[in-house]
Amino acid sequence: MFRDAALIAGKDLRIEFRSRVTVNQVVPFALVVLVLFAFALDPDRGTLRVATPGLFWIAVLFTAVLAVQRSFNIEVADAGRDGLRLSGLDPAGIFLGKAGALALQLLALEATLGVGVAILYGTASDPKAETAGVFAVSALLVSTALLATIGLAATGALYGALAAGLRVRDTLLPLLFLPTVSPVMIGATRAFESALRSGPGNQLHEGWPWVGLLAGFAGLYVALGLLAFGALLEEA
Amino acid sequence: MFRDAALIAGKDLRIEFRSRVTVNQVVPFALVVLVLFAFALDPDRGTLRVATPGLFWIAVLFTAVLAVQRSFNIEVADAGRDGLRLSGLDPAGIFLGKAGALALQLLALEATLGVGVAILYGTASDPKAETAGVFAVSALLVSTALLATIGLAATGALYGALAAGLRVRDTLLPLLFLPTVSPVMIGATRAFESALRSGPGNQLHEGWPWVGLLAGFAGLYVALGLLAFGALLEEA
Amino acid sequence: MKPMARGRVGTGTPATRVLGVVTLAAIAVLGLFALVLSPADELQGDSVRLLYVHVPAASLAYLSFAMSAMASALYLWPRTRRPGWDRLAGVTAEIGVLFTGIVLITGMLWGKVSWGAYWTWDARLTSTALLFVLYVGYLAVRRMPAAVDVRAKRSAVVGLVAIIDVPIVHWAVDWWQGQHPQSTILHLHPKISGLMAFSLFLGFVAGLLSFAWLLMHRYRLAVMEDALEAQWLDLAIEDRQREGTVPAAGAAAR
Amino acid sequence: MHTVVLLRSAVCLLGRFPALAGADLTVERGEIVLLRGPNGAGKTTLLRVCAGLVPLTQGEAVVLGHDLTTDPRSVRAHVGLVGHATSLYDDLTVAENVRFWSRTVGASPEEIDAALSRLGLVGRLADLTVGRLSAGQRRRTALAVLVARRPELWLLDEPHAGLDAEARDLVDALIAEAIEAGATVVLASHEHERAERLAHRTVHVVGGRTDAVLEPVHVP
Amino acid sequence: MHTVVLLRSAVCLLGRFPALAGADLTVERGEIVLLRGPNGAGKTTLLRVCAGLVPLTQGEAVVLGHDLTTDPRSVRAHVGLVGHATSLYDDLTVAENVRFWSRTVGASPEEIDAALSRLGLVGRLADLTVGRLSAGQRRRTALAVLVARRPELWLLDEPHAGLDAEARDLVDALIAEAIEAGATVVLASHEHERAERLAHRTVHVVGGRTDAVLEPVHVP
Ligand code: HEM
Ligand SMILES: Nc1ncnc2c1ncn2[C@@H]1O[C@H](COP(=O)(O)OP(=O)(O)OP(=O)(O)O)[C@@H](O)[C@H]1O
Ligand SMILES: Nc1ncnc2c1ncn2[C@@H]1O[C@H](COP(=O)(O)OP(=O)(O)OP(=O)(O)O)[C@@H](O)[C@H]1O
Ligand SMILES: [Mg+2]
Ligand SMILES: [Mg+2]
Repeated sequence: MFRDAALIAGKDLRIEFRSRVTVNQVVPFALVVLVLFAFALDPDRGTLRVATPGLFWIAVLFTAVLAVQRSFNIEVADAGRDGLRLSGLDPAGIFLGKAGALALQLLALEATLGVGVAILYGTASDPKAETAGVFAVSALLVSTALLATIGLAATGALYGALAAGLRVRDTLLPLLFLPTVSPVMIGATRAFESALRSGPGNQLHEGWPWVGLLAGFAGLYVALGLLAFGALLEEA
Repeated sequence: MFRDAALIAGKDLRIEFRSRVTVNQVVPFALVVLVLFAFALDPDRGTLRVATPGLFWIAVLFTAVLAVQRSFNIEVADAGRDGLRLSGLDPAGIFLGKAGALALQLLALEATLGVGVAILYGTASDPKAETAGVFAVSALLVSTALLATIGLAATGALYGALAAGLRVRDTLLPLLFLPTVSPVMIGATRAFESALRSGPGNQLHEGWPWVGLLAGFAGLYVALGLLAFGALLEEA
Repeated sequence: MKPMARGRVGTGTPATRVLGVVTLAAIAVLGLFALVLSPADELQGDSVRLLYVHVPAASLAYLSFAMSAMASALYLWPRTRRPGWDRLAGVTAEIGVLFTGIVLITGMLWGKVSWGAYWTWDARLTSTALLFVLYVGYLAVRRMPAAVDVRAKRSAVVGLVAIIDVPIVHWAVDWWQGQHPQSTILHLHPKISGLMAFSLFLGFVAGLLSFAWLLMHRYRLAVMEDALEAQWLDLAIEDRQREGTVPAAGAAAR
Repeated sequence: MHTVVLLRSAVCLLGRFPALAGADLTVERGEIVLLRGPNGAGKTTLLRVCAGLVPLTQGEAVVLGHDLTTDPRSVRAHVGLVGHATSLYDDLTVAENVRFWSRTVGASPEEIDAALSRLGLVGRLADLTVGRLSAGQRRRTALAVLVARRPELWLLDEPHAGLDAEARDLVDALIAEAIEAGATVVLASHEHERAERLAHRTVHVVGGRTDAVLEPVHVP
Repeated sequence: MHTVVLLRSAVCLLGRFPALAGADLTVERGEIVLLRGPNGAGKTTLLRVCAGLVPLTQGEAVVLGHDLTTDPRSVRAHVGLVGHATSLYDDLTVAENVRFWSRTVGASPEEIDAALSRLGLVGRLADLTVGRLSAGQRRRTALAVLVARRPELWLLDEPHAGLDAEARDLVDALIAEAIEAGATVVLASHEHERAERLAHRTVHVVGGRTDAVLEPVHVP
């Protein structure tokens, strides 16, 4: 199973490396989204400052949709998913591979985006870091990002495979994907808030329950994916 | 030219009618986007109320991307755009047709979304309407929506044709489209704000200059489309 | 696919007809109690009467989705795989969406009356909205054309995904609100008078009855659809086989 | 105008690869010219150049009296190309597709119906969305579009591929009729026996170059 | 296991259309069976059913000893299908594609290189991304995957289409070798002369049904 996963992930990353789509287009897209938000809720109301974590994650969500679309559009090139189904690869392995490659790309994306946010919205200059040890803060941030990403990737791989069979995939995917992952966004947003924003009723430790939630989400959907991916690969 | 436009638009709308993609998936997607924002900026900070117009237009923008993707994915089915290029149709006509069909779908979408916003974010119960005549307000709203939509559709058709040639279209399109139409979003947002939100320094008449901006944008991109579409249809 | 429903014209049976009558009666009684007998609430006045529809509807929505998820799981499990489970999953999901819609509408009306806004981003409201969207998506997937069992498997997976999401969303949203305490619903909890309690109880009864009634009819309908499918299939196969004798595709011309 | 296609030392870069490297081709009105050659020789590219779909990098190309380097667009409406891939809308039915693609050049409803029935796309098939067609039925639909459009220059890339025996003969008949009607046909094919029986003249394409081999022209 | 494919009164619904309407097919190990029939008869569907890609609506199907209705998945790894469309990644090179698709069944690097060179996919071509290939080169790549995978059951849907003369002969040779190596071949084709020269037995497919016509088996 893991051998298969490695095979698939390697292939996906090679294609990404070849075509540079994520690097050249998906990441810039995410930045565009951020800027758009900046316009939409115009800064002078201080909205941005307050809502930064939420905006960060919403940007990640939308970008994840693109990444998933891309990841499965390469699979339905010509003969649809016949290739994968005749490949003799373990569906669970395929799932892990696709999700893994997705997760890596999303992580790269979040890193870039994080920098972008820090610069655009100037969250970097937050006193919180000083008050409650840089380490504690970054620990919370990193574990949040990691678990959230796993959740997103797993869900994305599941729905990507489902939608890939259908001609309406480009519209169906976001419709299914976004509501499902909304808990991820809530959890990650709250965790980031309690990590980044000072103020009473917003202590660092309050972030960890949310991390727990994210872990639960990720665990459940990875498990479901391992079990159910085969069924989704079937002919549409 | 207009005969060609009618031919194309008719075809697009027929396909939409056949597959019901916009109705069944794009519109729900837009609503999902709204709900997501509600999560991202949590309500008790009053952010939502403040930012409603901006969020409405952001949602429209993202949904427009989906609509454009869909509208050109049907063109690149198998032999790419060879068909259109051999069709002998006037490129300007093709442009008008695609843009027209897009505009119609977007308008339908905005109507739905408008209702959704009014309910979800409770803009409906805004005193403004009373203070400054319902008619004046709705006039501003409608003309804003109309012009903004034309601008979006024109830009969408342009970039759609451009991206349609490339295998990376799903990721390239939003990257090009969203920044270009950000003026539309700003203009429309401001116009809506001055239409919907009371308060000093925010009079109704202040909305109209923005409408002017939108008109300019729409005009420019329609003109550009009429001139440049042929070039974009050429081999990518 | 068994041609059991062959010849039958309706989805009604004596049983369901009785059930239907009882249901209508219960609804009537509920109307009587809810609108006439039960007192108006001192806090909310007459709007409180929505409660008798609102709350039962919500509980029944939950029930339906739970059933749908269970049926999906049973279908996915190879041992227990029967077309019936797929049917049940679809039917209950539809009913669940219906009830959720009722909750939303009554809730929004109620909110308009007592909060002055159709919608606030209260925990429960939000989670309900998401529930609604999730299952609309599920139904969308069910509509996607495919071979019967393929579609069944596919939608079963989506059904499970959805149900997993429900409690998570609930927690998430509740905690979230918990962090910024601002309860809209709790303060609307008056001490319910006996008569109101009874009306609410009636509401549950009526709801449950109508649920059962809907379920039976809708399920039979699904069965009959499949049966018709079976009959139709035979004809279609004959047509297809005849293609040979009438020279196929090409020669139809000339 | 007597010479329909005139390519002189045409060079065509696809990406960075010269798919055509100095190809010459002259086709007179009313001719049936067969392009044959190994895979990757440049036949498809040559046909797409003639259709004005791919710009030349070097050399000159005149088709139907229009210079392709200056105005390819005025050529395209008069050219019909049936290639490896077909440009049909999967969500529209066969009839709707043929109608749409031939209306663009102003074909009459009668012509369209005639084309459909000629290709045997009647009854169930006519109302089937193209996405559901079998390989051969798809090719038939593409050919029906061609017939309904009645272009002056037919460019056929392996027109027989995927068609059943009877439809293959039909294609030959259609080509003959097109010639009758004053059209010109250039086709690429790997089924030599059949194709050479059909063609007046064979042009060998190898490595992006052409060397015309004159053969006894059995004029129709 | 002696009988490789066993279909009994197989009915297969595509959408709401019975593409197969009671098809029977029996193929013994080592046979070359040709499916022929008009466009839309159901040949492709039949092949896809044998590959376990399309579920049956009625009837029974046993392939390579596995019941397709219960576990299609265990069949798939052992069949090789080359259809109208090829499942190759446009962004990967020819070599990378063949390597990926055959590694999944554990082919050795030697086998892979052998397959590539056998199909003439060497030098420039091997490192060309598949998206840039010509029609025939694409088919060759798909065949190379097949050769490298060495499946027990070859399902070929119009294997000669789009290939040049030399490659056509190569296909015949490959099929013969596959039989030597103990594989079984079912192919659908419209090029009857060639295909029937190749096949041991022809099965006529019409209107979703099959009627096997035994012909003198000229064993290789
Ligand atoms: C769109 C608006 C609303 C939605 C979506 C909504 C949703 C729900 C749901 C899902 C439940 C069931 C909770 C459970 O059993 O776990 C519920 C219960 C209830 N709702 Fe609403 N509601 C809305 C508006 C309101 C309003 C405006 C009021 C009163 C002013 C209200 C009062 C109640 C009460 C009293 C209960 C039962 C007590 C309880 O279960 O906590 N709801 N609502
Ligand atoms: N972007 C590219 N980069 C490199 N080579 C390319 C590119 N695009 C096309 N080619 C090459 O150009 C040639 C295209 O030839 P063409 O498709 O006309 O062949 P053909 O004669 O039609 O072959 P077939 O008989 O297989 O259809 C092929 O050899 C292909 O490898
Ligand atoms: N969703 C659908 N609805 C109706 N008919 C369908 C659908 N899908 C496929 N068909 C029909 O089923 C048949 C599929 O046959 P198949 O593709 O196996 O034909 P084939 O024998 O391979 O033909 P060809 O020689 O053209 O490849 C076609 O007649 C097609 O019209
Ligand atoms: Mg070619
Ligand atoms: Mg076929």
